[in-house]
Amino acid sequence: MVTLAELNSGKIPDWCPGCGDFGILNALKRAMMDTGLPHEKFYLVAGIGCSGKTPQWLNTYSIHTLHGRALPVATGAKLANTDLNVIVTGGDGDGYGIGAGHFLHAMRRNIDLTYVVFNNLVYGLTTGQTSPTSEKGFATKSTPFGVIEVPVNPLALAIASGATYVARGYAGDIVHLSKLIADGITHRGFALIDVLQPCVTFNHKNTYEWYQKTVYKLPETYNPADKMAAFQKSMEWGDSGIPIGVFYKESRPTYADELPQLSTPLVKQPIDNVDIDRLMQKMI
Amino acid sequence: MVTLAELNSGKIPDWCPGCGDFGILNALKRAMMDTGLPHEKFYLVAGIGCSGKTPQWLNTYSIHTLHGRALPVATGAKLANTDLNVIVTGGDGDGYGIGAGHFLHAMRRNIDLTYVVFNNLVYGLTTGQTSPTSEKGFATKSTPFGVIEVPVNPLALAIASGATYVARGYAGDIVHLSKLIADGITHRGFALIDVLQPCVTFNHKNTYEWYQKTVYKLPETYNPADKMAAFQKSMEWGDSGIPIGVFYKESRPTYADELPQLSTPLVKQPIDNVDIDRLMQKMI
Amino acid sequence: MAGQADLDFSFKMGGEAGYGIAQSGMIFSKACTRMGLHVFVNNEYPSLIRGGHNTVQIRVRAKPVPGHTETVSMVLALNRKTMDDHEKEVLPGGVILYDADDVKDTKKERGDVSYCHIPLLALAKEAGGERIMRNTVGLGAAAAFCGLDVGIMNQLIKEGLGKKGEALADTNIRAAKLGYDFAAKNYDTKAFGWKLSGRAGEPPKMLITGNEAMAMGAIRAGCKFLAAYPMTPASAIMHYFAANERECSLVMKHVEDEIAGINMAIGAANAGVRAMISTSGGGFSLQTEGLGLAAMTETPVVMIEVQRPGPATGLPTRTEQADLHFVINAHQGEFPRLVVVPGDAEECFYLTAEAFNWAERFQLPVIVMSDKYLAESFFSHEKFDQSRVTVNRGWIVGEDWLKAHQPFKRYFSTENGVSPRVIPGTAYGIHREPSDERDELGSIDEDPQVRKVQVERRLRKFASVQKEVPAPALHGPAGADVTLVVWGSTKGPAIEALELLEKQGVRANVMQFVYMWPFPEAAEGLLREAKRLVLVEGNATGQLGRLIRQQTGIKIEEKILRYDGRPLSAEYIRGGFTSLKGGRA
Amino acid sequence: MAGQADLDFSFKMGGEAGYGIAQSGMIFSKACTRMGLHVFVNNEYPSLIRGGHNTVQIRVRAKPVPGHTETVSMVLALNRKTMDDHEKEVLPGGVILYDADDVKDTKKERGDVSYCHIPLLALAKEAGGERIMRNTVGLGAAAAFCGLDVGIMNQLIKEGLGKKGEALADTNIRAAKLGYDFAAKNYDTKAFGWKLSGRAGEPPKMLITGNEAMAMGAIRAGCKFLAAYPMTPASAIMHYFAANERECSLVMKHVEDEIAGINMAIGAANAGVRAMISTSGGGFSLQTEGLGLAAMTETPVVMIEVQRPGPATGLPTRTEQADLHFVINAHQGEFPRLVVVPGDAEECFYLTAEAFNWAERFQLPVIVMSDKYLAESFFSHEKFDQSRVTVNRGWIVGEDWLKAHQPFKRYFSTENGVSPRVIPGTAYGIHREPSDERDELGSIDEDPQVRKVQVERRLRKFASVQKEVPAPALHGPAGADVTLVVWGSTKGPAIEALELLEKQGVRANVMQFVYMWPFPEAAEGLLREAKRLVLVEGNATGQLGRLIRQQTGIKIEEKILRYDGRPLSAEYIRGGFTSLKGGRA
Ligand SMILES: Cc1ncc(C[n+]2csc(CCOP(=O)(O)OP(=O)(O)O)c2C)c(N)n1
Ligand SMILES: Cc1ncc(C[n+]2csc(CCOP(=O)(O)OP(=O)(O)O)c2C)c(N)n1
Ligand code: SF4
Ligand code: SF4
Ligand SMILES: [Mg+2]
Ligand SMILES: [Mg+2]
Repeated sequence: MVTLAELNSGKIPDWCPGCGDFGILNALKRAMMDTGLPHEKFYLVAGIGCSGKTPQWLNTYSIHTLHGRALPVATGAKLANTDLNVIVTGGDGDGYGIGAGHFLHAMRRNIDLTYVVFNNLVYGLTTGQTSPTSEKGFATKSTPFGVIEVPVNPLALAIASGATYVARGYAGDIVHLSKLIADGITHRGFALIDVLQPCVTFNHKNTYEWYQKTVYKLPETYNPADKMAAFQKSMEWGDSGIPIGVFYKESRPTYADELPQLSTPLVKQPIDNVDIDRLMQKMI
Repeated sequence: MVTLAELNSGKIPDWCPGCGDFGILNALKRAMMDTGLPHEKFYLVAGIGCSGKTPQWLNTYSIHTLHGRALPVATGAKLANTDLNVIVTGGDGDGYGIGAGHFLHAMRRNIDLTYVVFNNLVYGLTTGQTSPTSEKGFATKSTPFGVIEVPVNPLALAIASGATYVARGYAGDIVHLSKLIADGITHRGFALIDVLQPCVTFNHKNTYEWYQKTVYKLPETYNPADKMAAFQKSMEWGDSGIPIGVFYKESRPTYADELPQLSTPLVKQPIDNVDIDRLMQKMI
Repeated sequence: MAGQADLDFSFKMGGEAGYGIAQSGMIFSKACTRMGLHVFVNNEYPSLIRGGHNTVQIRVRAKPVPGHTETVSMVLALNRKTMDDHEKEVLPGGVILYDADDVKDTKKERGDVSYCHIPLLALAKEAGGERIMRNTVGLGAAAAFCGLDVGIMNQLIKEGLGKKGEALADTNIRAAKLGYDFAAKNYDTKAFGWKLSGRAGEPPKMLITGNEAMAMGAIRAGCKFLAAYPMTPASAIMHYFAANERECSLVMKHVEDEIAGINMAIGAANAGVRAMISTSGGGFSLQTEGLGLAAMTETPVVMIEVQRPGPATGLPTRTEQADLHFVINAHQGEFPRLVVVPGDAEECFYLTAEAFNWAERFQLPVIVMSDKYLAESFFSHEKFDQSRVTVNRGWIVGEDWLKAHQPFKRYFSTENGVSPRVIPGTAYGIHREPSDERDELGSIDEDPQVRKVQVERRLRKFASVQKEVPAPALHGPAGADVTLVVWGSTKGPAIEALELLEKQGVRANVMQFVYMWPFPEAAEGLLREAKRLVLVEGNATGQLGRLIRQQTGIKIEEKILRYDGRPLSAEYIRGGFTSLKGGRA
Repeated sequence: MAGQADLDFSFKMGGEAGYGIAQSGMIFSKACTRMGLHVFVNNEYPSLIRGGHNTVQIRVRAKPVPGHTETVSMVLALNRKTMDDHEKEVLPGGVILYDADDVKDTKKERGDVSYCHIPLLALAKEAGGERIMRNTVGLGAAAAFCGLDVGIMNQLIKEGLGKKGEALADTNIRAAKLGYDFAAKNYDTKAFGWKLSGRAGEPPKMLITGNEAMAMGAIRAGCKFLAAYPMTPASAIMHYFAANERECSLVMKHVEDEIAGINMAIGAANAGVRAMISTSGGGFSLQTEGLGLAAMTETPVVMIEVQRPGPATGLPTRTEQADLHFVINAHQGEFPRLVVVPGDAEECFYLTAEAFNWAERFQLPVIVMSDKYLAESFFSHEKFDQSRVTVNRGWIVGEDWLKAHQPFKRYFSTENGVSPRVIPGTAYGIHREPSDERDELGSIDEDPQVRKVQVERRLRKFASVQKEVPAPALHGPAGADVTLVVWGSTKGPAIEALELLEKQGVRANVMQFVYMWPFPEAAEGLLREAKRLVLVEGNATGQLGRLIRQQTGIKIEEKILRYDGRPLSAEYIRGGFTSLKGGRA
């Protein structure tokens, strides 16, 4: 049962003042505490971007990987030690752009990971280029005449790819978000929590004010077991309203569940003297 | 207006006798002829795999690229010369596995390409490992205890990603398939034609016999403009029936349409003496 | 005090990111170039968006400026860290401008330096601005000391803010004036030993970074397609292309990843346009596979690789020269490629432009290397000479030739290794280009003899390139006692170091490697003629030295290396030279 | 005829893919090893699934077999192409078995060779089989000539088809018998000059490929995680791991691409298990970036790179040794890595196992290189000695140590450069591992001094590895007149070439480079002692030669290179030697 004090790395986040990342960091800490899991069993994996710095501000085991490669690293770690609680943080560019392939494949595997995407609809750390979630027409350094392509829809992709927990939160609603993350951590299987995150420096379109007006919570009556409803909801975006909450949820064995050789975590299996005589005998 | 004789490269396909690829090759030739487009304006781009060899058997301009990279190469070629009719061929591993990221992004860009995926639910050329479309439980050299993950759903991904023409054909129905491909070529924007292709050597589950029983054509009454219906249909798979036909279609400007600088194809713009004096003046 | 001809003035501004230091630096620098002076501007900043410690250092001379110096004449400290860290760099007689209300309790240990309080915040507010306008006040104060032309400065403030920013420009101009007046009134600015004065009649100069010069060179050479993904310190190349997409009629595609980048560029080049990518080491790593596709299909692509300290994410915003062997050897197998490394903005322009000719004449990938120091530093330079850039597209055949040469043999084995190429869409030129080994027609062929023919043709092509590759450039006196062997951005600091060494009685010159691969054959002779070789590189292992030994057997025992993420400078080289054993093993 | 001790029998089977040649080859080869004989089996096949021209060549001796020969004693031609292409390879007195009903109108130009028609198809049908059983008939006929133990052969046919295949096995055994009887009856098989006879009391031998030996070595070393993507010629490693997932309690993940592969392996290794990847050059290209992540975080991963001819897709199923400089230099920046290249199946086993110790003791990526010829050829070998493989996990600290050393400094700067490591999940060991440069605690830090400390620590680590790296291996007589300098799979052919050269009066030996990087310091002395150096490599430019010159200044002028996608052989080397100028520059 980790405490806030224990989670603190003692380093002050170097994000821009007012950045939505602060809200996500707080929600994440809160969620980690709420799960009641032991401190040293958390293993954080981050991509590269403003968002990718998250583990630097937390006092947990962590690895800060390459741009777009957090999910494979996390997958390897989880399969090596199923006792770890593996949480992945990264940005929209990191996860839905350069990392899109891994994203799809991790979900259909139902690897037991919690993936928190800091979705600010822009590239922050490289000083403001378009991201795969940027809205059509968005003008940036790399698209001065406006983005041409339609944005990636991470929730629809997740539902189509077999993710078993698909949620969207908002950095401006920490209480709601921390619940989404905590549930994602407890969920057995791949949990996506896409988080709407204002970037106060480079995104002057999708701001706190804008989200405050557009974001609404999925109603109590919404049934997250209904895949088609989830698709439908995932298509909603824009001034007319953006739903947050759990879009889709199902229960399916995780990847590790289907590997009998993981009944003891790999990392705990002795390797000092692996006998291969039978293997050699077969070659004769 | 290209003829069959002109399309023949004079090389005999080295696919296994009975391979579904032959049917696709025939349908492709037929479609190319049906479009009535001039011979030398076709530019074929292929990935690596049995399927990737297709351009070798055709007498058109072509480039055989790297495993998983056909779409970016095709995108570059199309943007360089919008007068070319760019057709992309590749396998399920090539396109939905290693190439999955490019697949998503090419679709949301609505690049004007025709993408024919030879989907045999297995890796052919590397002698039979699981592919991203292999069914759960499928036993292969790389998954002797059966595939654990759920398969990629290329049609659902395409619909979720903004493809503007999403179809599925069957290698065993050349007439139907060639129509799908021809329409894909004529369609302005990204056209996906996923083709069910029996691999007689490595896939003994999804065979001609099996497809003959399961495949059915989308009814006349089906409305390919209805996105939710398309999602719904894309979920159908298995013994109870697999729909083929055009799942989804919409009209949206292509990527090139939104670039005024392409009113003359780049390749035709003179470069002998590009004057940069104004650029330099700005630096002073 | 030295006269105008000997002017050597360095001004460093320091503070947190997001406080307009870069913009003020630009205004100051451009004002200097418009005055007819030469400048060199380098900046140091960490990998974050706001906060942290950022500096811009502007060096001004009446003659060309090869690089920065480790000392400065004036510091504008917008925060305490600037004062603490850079106090020691100030030359005797120099000035430190700071706001005593902000920067408190500092040691002020230098007796030979003036610490001049300027109420930056108060004056900014007085002008009607906010905290963010402190730097403008500082700019005004600085002008009072060094004699920067205030009219030009004000003009630049206006230009920077445009029509819509007129009111804001006025406020800024007011703020600058308040700073100027305060300094002039409270300090003996006349006594300041460095004075800028306009040099009328001087040709106008551009203020341009290595990145911009490369992008411009590419555009001049007719490059119509750039596929890029943001990555410091290469991003400005994509930004420059993007900004000029319509004006110059070209396409800059921000791709999903660097793998898509190289493959799109190959597609575009294969379809017949001049195409390139720009990235840093991490992105180049991802493009390693694509490089081989370009080589195998013999598609001419240009790749710009801007180095930063590695491995992995490393120090994203700092500088290093440690990717040489990586770039020369990337990808499996053996095939021709050309690697060229400019040393300053001028070379960035001309060599990038020329890269497209190499690529098309020999139908191979050309890699132009740079590094953060070269890529993001500003150089002052007259407009480039467009007539020095010509376009040579190599052996592209058209319909008539094709009709006379049927069937078209795309990979025909010629003496110099270069085969005829055709633009897809051309009648009679239809052929296939596989990434597998293939025969002359482009049909996949595994026959050992076919393989041998194609391998040997590629080797001949490499030899043809090697024959043409220019020798290393020599700077400084011939027959010197010491030869500094350098590459890339170390050129400027090394050339300047010659003067410092001269003062110590050491007659030295510089051998700058520009074309790295194929290794220039003339290099061995030049190296053997040199009396004493000293390797100077921005890495920890001496990569150029390793390459030289590999190609010539010559081992350079004496090395001056820097690998702390910071650029080499003339002083660093002098210091390094002084601590060499001096013997030649 | 030579006696049993001098037995040197090579049997080549050729035909289209999909006609069971590989299986027949295995039966023949295993029958030999069970008879107590030594074999070496290599195969040539194109990149397609059915059809094409495939051969399996089995060489049998009473003593270990270092490689294949360019000549054979017997050919089984299942199609005309086999006859046409390989007729010339048959030794005088040799035999070509073929079905005259299938293989018509061939030239049969050799007067010193017996062309023996065997009605393969007719007999296969007579046995109750189909066209696909022709090779079994041929196997029987071959046995009649060379004396292969028919009982063992039949036993192997049964084992191969298992319980469910009993009926099929009977048909096959019948087919083989018909072939045997036909040959015995119609030809003077007794006169055939090569006779295999059992060597009772010989220890049982495995028939094992380089790929399998590597996989086995990894499993013995406790590797629990392989992340791989199919790629010829490395795929068999993943297949072997996959087949043994449950029996050996490990995870083989068929990943979405090689990028995921290296990153998953890093994740697994970082979490504390021994982990690896296996791929060929194209996949390694994609893993170039990940390699640097392993280096920066100091995560021990083992990477197996199996070479094939490049660039790009190249010749997917052929052999070459042309990735050396690529592997040594892949990724931006400078950091320690270890590159080791086994030369035969035995070395594949022990060196791969040892690779994990290097990786964990020095916390760095270790790359084990192979090539198609080594990876897919079968070697006969006694069971490996398990006691020669020990597990050394290096400096992993536990709770008690951690309690006494708070805060935990993951990147503490030690003398040998190796820092303490902890398995995530351990109490008191919490820390961060960024891919950015960082301080001892794992906090991102851009300070120049911090950078310098970490760079220098990594350099010291590299030096520590270099100190331990074994010298090149020497084979053959000391002080020989000629030294063949080789690496990897060329070991066997080169060692055998010594005998051929000896016969020509040339006293030669072999210097085999095994540890390539860090370059073994002892190598220079050995090279300088040699009287005449001749480089022998499977590439077009002499990559090892280039490395040697880079590290020692020694230029090896004389080279025997092969780059047609086919492996070097003793005869090829002899031939190459004969055409050398012979002088030493
Ligand atoms: C291979 C590679 N390419 C590019 C980069 C440069 N890079 C660093 S962060 C980043 C994008 C960040 O955007 P996002 O993932 O949305 O994160 P944010 O900063 O917005 O949180 C890029 C392109 C890199 N580190 N590695
Ligand atoms: C980077 C890279 N990795 C692996 C390979 C090896 N490879 C060639 S084809 C192929 C898979 C083929 O499967 P698929 O795309 O489904 O095509 P199919 O052969 O089934 O038509 C693989 C893995 C390669 N060529 N390049
Ligand atoms: S750039 Fe944007 S995302 Fe990055 S720290 Fe600043 S506000 Fe946050
Ligand atoms: S392996 Fe399968 S896909 Fe490939 S050619 Fe044979 S049948 Fe077709
Ligand atoms: Mg972002
Ligand atoms: Mg397939």
